[in-house]
Parts: sequence; structure tokens; C-alpha cells
Amino acid sequence: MAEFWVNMGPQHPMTHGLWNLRIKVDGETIIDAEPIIGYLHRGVEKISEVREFQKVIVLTDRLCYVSSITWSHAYCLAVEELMGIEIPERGKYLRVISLEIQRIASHLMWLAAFGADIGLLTMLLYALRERELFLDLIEIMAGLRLNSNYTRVGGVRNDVPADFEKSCQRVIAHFLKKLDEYQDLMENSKTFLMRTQGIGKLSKEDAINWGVTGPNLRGSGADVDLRRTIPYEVYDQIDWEPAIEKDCDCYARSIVRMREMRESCRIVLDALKKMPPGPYRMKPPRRAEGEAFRVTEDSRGEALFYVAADGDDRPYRVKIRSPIFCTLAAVPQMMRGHKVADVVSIMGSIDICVGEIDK
Amino acid sequence: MSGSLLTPNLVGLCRSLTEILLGIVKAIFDALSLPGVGSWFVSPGVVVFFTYLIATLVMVMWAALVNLLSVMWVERKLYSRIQDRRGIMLGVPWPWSKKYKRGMTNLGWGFLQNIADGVKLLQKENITPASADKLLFHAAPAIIVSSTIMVFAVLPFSENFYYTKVALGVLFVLAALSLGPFAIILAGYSSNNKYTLIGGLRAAAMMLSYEIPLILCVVAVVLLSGTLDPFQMVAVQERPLMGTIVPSWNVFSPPQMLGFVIFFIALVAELERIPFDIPEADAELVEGWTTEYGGMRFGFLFGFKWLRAFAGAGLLVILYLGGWNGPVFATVSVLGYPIPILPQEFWFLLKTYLVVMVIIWISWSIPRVRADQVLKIGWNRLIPLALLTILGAAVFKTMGWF
Amino acid sequence: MFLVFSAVEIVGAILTVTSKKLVRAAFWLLITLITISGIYILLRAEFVALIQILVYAGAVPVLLLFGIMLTRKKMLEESETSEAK
Amino acid sequence: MGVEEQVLARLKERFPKLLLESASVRPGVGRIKIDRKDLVEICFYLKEELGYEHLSCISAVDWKDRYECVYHFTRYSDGSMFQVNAIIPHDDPHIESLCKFWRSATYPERESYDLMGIVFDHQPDLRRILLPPDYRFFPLRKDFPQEVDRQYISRRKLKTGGA
Repeated sequence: MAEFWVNMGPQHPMTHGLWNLRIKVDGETIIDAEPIIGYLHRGVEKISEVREFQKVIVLTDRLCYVSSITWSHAYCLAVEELMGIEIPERGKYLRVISLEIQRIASHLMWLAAFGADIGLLTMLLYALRERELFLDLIEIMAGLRLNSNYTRVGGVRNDVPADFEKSCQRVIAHFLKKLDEYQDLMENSKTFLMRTQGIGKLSKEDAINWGVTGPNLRGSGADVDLRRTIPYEVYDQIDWEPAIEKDCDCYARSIVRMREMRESCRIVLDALKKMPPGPYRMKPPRRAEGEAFRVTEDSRGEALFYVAADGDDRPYRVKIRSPIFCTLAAVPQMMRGHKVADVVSIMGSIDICVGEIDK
Repeated sequence: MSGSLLTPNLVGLCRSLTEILLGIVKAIFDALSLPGVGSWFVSPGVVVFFTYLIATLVMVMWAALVNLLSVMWVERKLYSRIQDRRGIMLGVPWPWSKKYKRGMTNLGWGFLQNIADGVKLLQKENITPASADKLLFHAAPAIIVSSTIMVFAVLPFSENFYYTKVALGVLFVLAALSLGPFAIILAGYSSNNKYTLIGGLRAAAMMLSYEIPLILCVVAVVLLSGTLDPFQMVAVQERPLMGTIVPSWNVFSPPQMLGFVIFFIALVAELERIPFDIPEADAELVEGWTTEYGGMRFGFLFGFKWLRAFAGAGLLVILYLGGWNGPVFATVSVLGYPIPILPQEFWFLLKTYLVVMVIIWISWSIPRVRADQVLKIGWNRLIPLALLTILGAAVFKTMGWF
Repeated sequence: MFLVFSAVEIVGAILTVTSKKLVRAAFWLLITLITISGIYILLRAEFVALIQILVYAGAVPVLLLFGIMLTRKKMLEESETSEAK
Repeated sequence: MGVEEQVLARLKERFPKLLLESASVRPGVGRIKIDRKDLVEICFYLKEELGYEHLSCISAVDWKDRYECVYHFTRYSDGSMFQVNAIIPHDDPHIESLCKFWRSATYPERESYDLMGIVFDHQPDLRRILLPPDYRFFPLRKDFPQEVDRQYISRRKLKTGGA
């Protein structure tokens, strides 16, 4: 059969946003693939250069609406490093709690999209139903559901209400029960295993060389969780285990995310228990000079903010390292030799978020 | 004792209806002192013509409106329930109820939603792609619709509720259903779109490989019951099984149990339901071979998929589940006619809808299988097992065990 | 009735061999085969007619189209040129 | 002596003349400043001898008198990071590509070319990535017009080209 290019996108159910994956197929077999991105480029890095340090958070929130707190937090860390300030202990704990709640919400969004991708539309409804609960928790914390603008340079925006711990415990107890159900729905389904096992192999060495990070790297068997490798905030004082799978395929990546949700629940509960009283925010200086960078474990991988300043109250240059942007480079290698239907399994298991790719 | 609601049969009923109607027409013309025109209307040829016209209309309406709408409604309600939501709820209160003045409500059963969707599709523009092969692009939906309606020409709903009685009815249904793949591949090619092309190719590959086990299973059933006539096939299944009160439905006989499972899987594949819906996999091929169709043409393709599901389920019920056999046949006499309380049509529709619901249940709870895996299942598993079924049926037939 | 069927059949057969596009030829072949099964019904050979539809009309053109699509490259190149790089 | 100081000491020993500036940022993180011509040599040493296996990020900065390409490397075994600032003259924005050592350099280098206009020599696939292929400007350069006082660009300014 003749070889021809098929555009998967920009308007396509698989893409989860606005990007285009051109695949070259021979009948059903993929010979080559080429991601085409940039449809959603908003110039966040350029706009940041004319906004004050604190006001950039509004932009970093919108890098990825699915996990806005983690992105703002990465930016805040970098700016705090630049200014040389240390935030109060309670602020750190509040950040960890909000980060993990956001991570669960983001992973649930992934679960929903992954289910819909491989044809299990019911999963979409189930996962979004549970995501609501975590969005509600974020709303209780921050006042907003999606672009919460919660972490600030110097701490967090506000303290949590008095009964927050109780609502967290209730939501998590309910969620863990449901999570068992979802794992049942996926892991015990022969069809699901057929679609994911052995698909999209990416060995550990390849993954590191291609710059793949986060759950995708842990699915390839690398023991890299930046929350543990390069601890920030108070992750080194909290009791948790990174999730690592050795199979290197779509199945391993999905299991890593499932297990990460459990670990995030554990972190939230533990952090709530260990959270000290005290101030949650400090006043940062207005101006800064020099350059600084910090890496954090975003829900999709390694997020790096490099901030340079020239003594003004605005950053001179903000550079965002988006994990999925780098992972996309490895996509053609993962796809070659698989079938057209595997495109959705592979892209679904990577967890695409176009907002952060295109910046 | 005939347990059917219709006596003597559909065409007979339509004939009496036609005679009454034409009698009224004749009376009108007689009153207008045009007796020649009036008597032409009751001449045998005209009566037969109008009888079959009305019978066709009734059958098409019954199949394509009543059952299509209710199958769609069942599907939408059921999968909404599986997904923990209520599904379509748009409703209009009865004119005599107090809520009628408030108009449409969101707390209804939602049965009218499908009609609303159909009206919406009718209002939409029928877009034909500029570079499409116009003739084939227009012919493909017509082939699908007509071949699906053809099924109902011979598919009996009870002993008396049928359009025609054909001795080769089962073969006819299979033949009509087998025209679908050709129309799908035509639609896939003529749209001049890569998604539809891949979808059409997948459809062709899949249907070719799944029609074989389907027909092989039917061969096993035919071997045991010794007929291709759906009526006799059901009659064979009526007698009790080995002296018990359980009826001897084909599904209870050992070789046919396997055949039932294979037939069911092949049917799900033939109907493009989710574990095997690779020709129109919406996540990878947008909508597969239906991508370029719009308006009511898409509505036809989409709706007649359900009608095919209904017809396939009906065939399954006739072949394996004892057709219209039901346990209770209490009758009440109304104006001298014996009217059964639970007529054969009830049992047939109950079984058919149960089969449809199982298909829906499966398709909303497991992911889609990949194209090459589908073919692998078909050729490596189902066909050998179907051949085994035929072997088993032949052994049972020769030994006279069943 | 026979005349109608045979007329359609002859027209379909002629169009089958004269049409330039192979897929259209397959479509006309389908028409021809179905009308042949109609003639079988006129001859009171229902079984043969139904087998004709099942095998010849249902499966053979599909196989034919399948073969065409798997072997012909030109069909796809047409769409390739129209696509914007 | 922290990890980063050991690394810096080894680098100083190996390349005594090439390091223009070297500092320890925080525990586990070191930083050096080099000229663009020494980049490949030093990065190869970092990868093969010092085990910095992960090229995390490539950021290009326009300091008006010079460009700087900032490379961040990670060593996963102990979580130490290393920052290399390569100085590029403003009138000749060329630098050697790192694609042959890290395939992960491909996309960030394309992005830096796209937004900042730094040409990576020997890059196999140096094209625009985020912006359209026919775009003529490099928007992250400091001479690209941008409203500083207001947060949006007015319609009139767009029409007159920022005048």
C-alpha cells in the first residue's frame, strides 16, 4: 500500500488541544511521525518581561489550566531563589498540600482523557466526577477552581479554613475507594492490557537521552522523582514513596500515574498532620538582580524556571522548561512500527497539555 | 393456540383495513353519483396494491421509527446510567396534566430527544465534499439504508407479525446484512478523505473476517434444526428440553452454546459496537468512514447502525433464544377475539431488547481493540471455534442426541 | 420484469467495463450481480439468488475494492498533491 | 566540600583557562561561564566524565551587549545540577549544537532559534517550531517592540508597527 501522511490535528479528538501530529503511514503501520506545535503560542515568556514579579503568576497559572498551581509554584520558587528569601514553614506545607491536590486533579484529567482515547468513554465521566471533588478542595483553599493564583512569591495567598483537614480526609477516603474501582476497570480488563502492554516502548537510556521526565521517565524504570532527588519545600520531611515501573510501555506509564495519585493522597494527609501554626506568607522585596533557576516535579515532569533580572521590578528574562515539550521530541521514536490505533494509546499515556508546550 | 397479537397476520390485517378504507372511498364516490370510480377502487388489483402499500408502510414505520427510536433511547439512557448520570431528560408533559402550561421540562423521560435530534439533522445542510466521487458518495447511504430495511421484509416478530414468509428467511437476513460492508467501503473511498479511507479499509477487513464465523455459526444451527425458515427454526426450539420444563432453545444445546458466544461476538463486530468499532474509532479516525457526511445523511448512517443492531439482535433471538417462545399465554376474549395478555411479540421484543442492552452494556464498559488485534481474534480464534461448533453440531445430529 | 432486470444488468455490465475509475466499476459490478440475483428469483431459484447476494454481491466486490486499495498508489497520490505542505 | 565544589574543582583542573567565571549557587548546584567555542568540549566532559546525563533546558538570554545560552544539566544519581552560561557575541549569534550528545537538545535548540534567533551550527533540523515558518522576527530579542507601560498592544500601534 502507498505511504501517505495523515494529519492528526489540529482539530482531532486525539490531540487534547490544538496541535498537529503528522504521521506517515503504510496502510496501518506508522513509519514516521512529526509533531507540529505552536498553534497555542501566547508568548508568555515575552509578556512576563514587562510584568512585575508578582503579576507574572497570573500568566504561569494559565500555562496549563489542568495543573496551574504546580506551574505557579515552580515560578515562585525560582523568583524566591533569585531574591534570596526563605518563606515561612506553614507556607511551605500549604504549598505542598495544594500542589498534591492539584497533582491528583491533573492525573484524574489524564485518566479521563486516556480512557476516552482508548475507547472507554465511561472512564471520562467517572474520572471527571472525582476531579470535581479535588477542584472543590482547591476552591476551598484558593477561592478559584482552575486558575487559582494561590502560590505567591513569598508564600501562599491565604490560609486554609479551620475545617479544611476534615474535608480533605473525607474527600480522600472517598477517592481512594473509587480509585480501587478504576484500577479494577483498567487493570483487570483484557482489552485494556491488549491496548497498552508492549506499546510505545521507551528504554531508560533513551528516555534520559531524549529528555523525557516525570511519570513517563518513571514508567521507564528510572528512579527519578525530583521531589526526592532534588527536594524542595518540605517533601523531605514527609513520608512517601515515588512510583516506579520497569515495563517502559504505556501500561507502565499509566500504572505510575495511578500509584502517584495514591502517594499524593498520602502526602496530603501527612502534610496536614505535620503542618505547624504560624505565618504563611512573607513580604518579598520588590526588586531583584541576578539569575536563578529551580526545578520542580510538575504533574507531567520536570518543570524548570530560569529567571534573570537586571535590578528592575520586572524579570529581565523568564525561561520555561516544559516537560511535555521535551517529551514530544521522543514521540516519533516511540511510534515507529506501531499501528495507527496505537497513536492514541501512546499520546494518551504521555499526558499531553498543549498550554505548556506552546507557552 | 396462536399466541400472537395479530390475527391472521400483518398483511391480512392490512387487507381488512384497506377494504374498510376503500369501502369508505367507494361510499363517498357513490354519494357523488360516480359509481364507476367507486367500484374501480374496490377492484381486486387496487385492493392488493393498497394492501401491500399499507403493509410496507406499517412495517417500515414499525422498524425504522418505533424500534429505531426506542433502541436509541434505550442506549442513551442505559449508558448514561452506566456513567452515573441521567442522560436525556427533555420531555413534554401530557396535554391534560397541570404542568402542560409550563412547556418543555428537563425532568421527563427524554424520549422526544431523539426526534428533536432528527429534526435538527434534517435542518442541517447536506455537504458534499468538492473532490468527492459524487455518485458513490450519494449511493453509499442509500445502500446501507435499503439493505437494512430489507432485513425487516423477512424478519418475523411473531408467528403472525411478519411481512413475507420466506422459506430461506435466515439466509435472506444474512444476505441483506452483508451488503453493508460494500457500502461502507464505498463511502470510505468516495469521501476522498484519509480518515474515511482508513476507516473503509478497516471496515472491509473486519467485516470480511467476521462474516465468516457468523455464517459458520448459522450453518451449525441450520444443521441441527434442518431448516432455513425462521418459523420452523422457532418451532423446533419450542419443545421442552429432555423432558424438563426448560424449552429446548438452541443456546441450551452443548455445541450451540459455543456457537452462541461466537455468533454474539461476531455480531458485535458486524454492528461496529465499541470493542470492535475500529472502522469509526472516534479517537483516532474522528468518525471513520462517516466523517464527511453531514446533515440527515449522517443521521441515516448513524441511526441505521442502531437499526442494524436491532435486526442483528432479532436474528440472534430467532437463532438461539427461541424466538417468540414465552412461558405464559393467558388470553382474554375481547369482542370474540382472543387477545393474549403476554403475546409472542412481547416475548420477542423483550429478548431482543435484552440482547441489545447487553451489547450496549459491553460497549460502554471496555476499551476499543486495535485493528490488527481484531483481525487476529477473528481469524485465529473465532473461525476455528466456529468450525468446531459445526463439527459438534454434526456429531450431535448424527448421534441423534439433541 | 425480466426485461427490466436484464436491461439494468446489461447497462451495469457495460458501465463496469467502460468506467475509468476502478471503484466505480466495482459499484456497477455490484448492481449487475444484484440484478442477476433478481433474475434467479424470477426463475424461482431463491436459494441461488440469496447465495448470489451473500457471496457475490456481499463479499466479492469488497475483496475487489480491498485489492484495488492495497495495490493502487495513484488513488492516494491524488490526495497527496492537494494537501498543503 | 559539596558536590558542586568537587565538580568545579575537577573542571578547573581539566580546563584551567576556559572557565571565565565559576561559582557555587547553592548546595548541589554549580555555575560556570564560558565562551561559545569551548561549549562542546566542556559539555562532553560534563556528560561523559562527570555523569551529567540529563540536559534539562536551553535558555537564550539577550543581554543587549551579548547573548547568553544557558544550559542546565542534571545528574540523576545525586540530584546535583549544573548551569553553563555560554557567551555569544551580539553581532554573530552562532553556537555549536549539542544534538549529538543529547537528543533532548533538538527541541529546545529549535525553540531558541525560533524565539531568539540564535543559530545552532550542525543542528540537523533547525526550523521554526512555535511560530509560523514564514515569520520574519525573533520576538524574544530585546529590540522587538513591546509595550512596557501598558499590558496590551493597542490596535493603532500594531498598524503603525510600534511607532
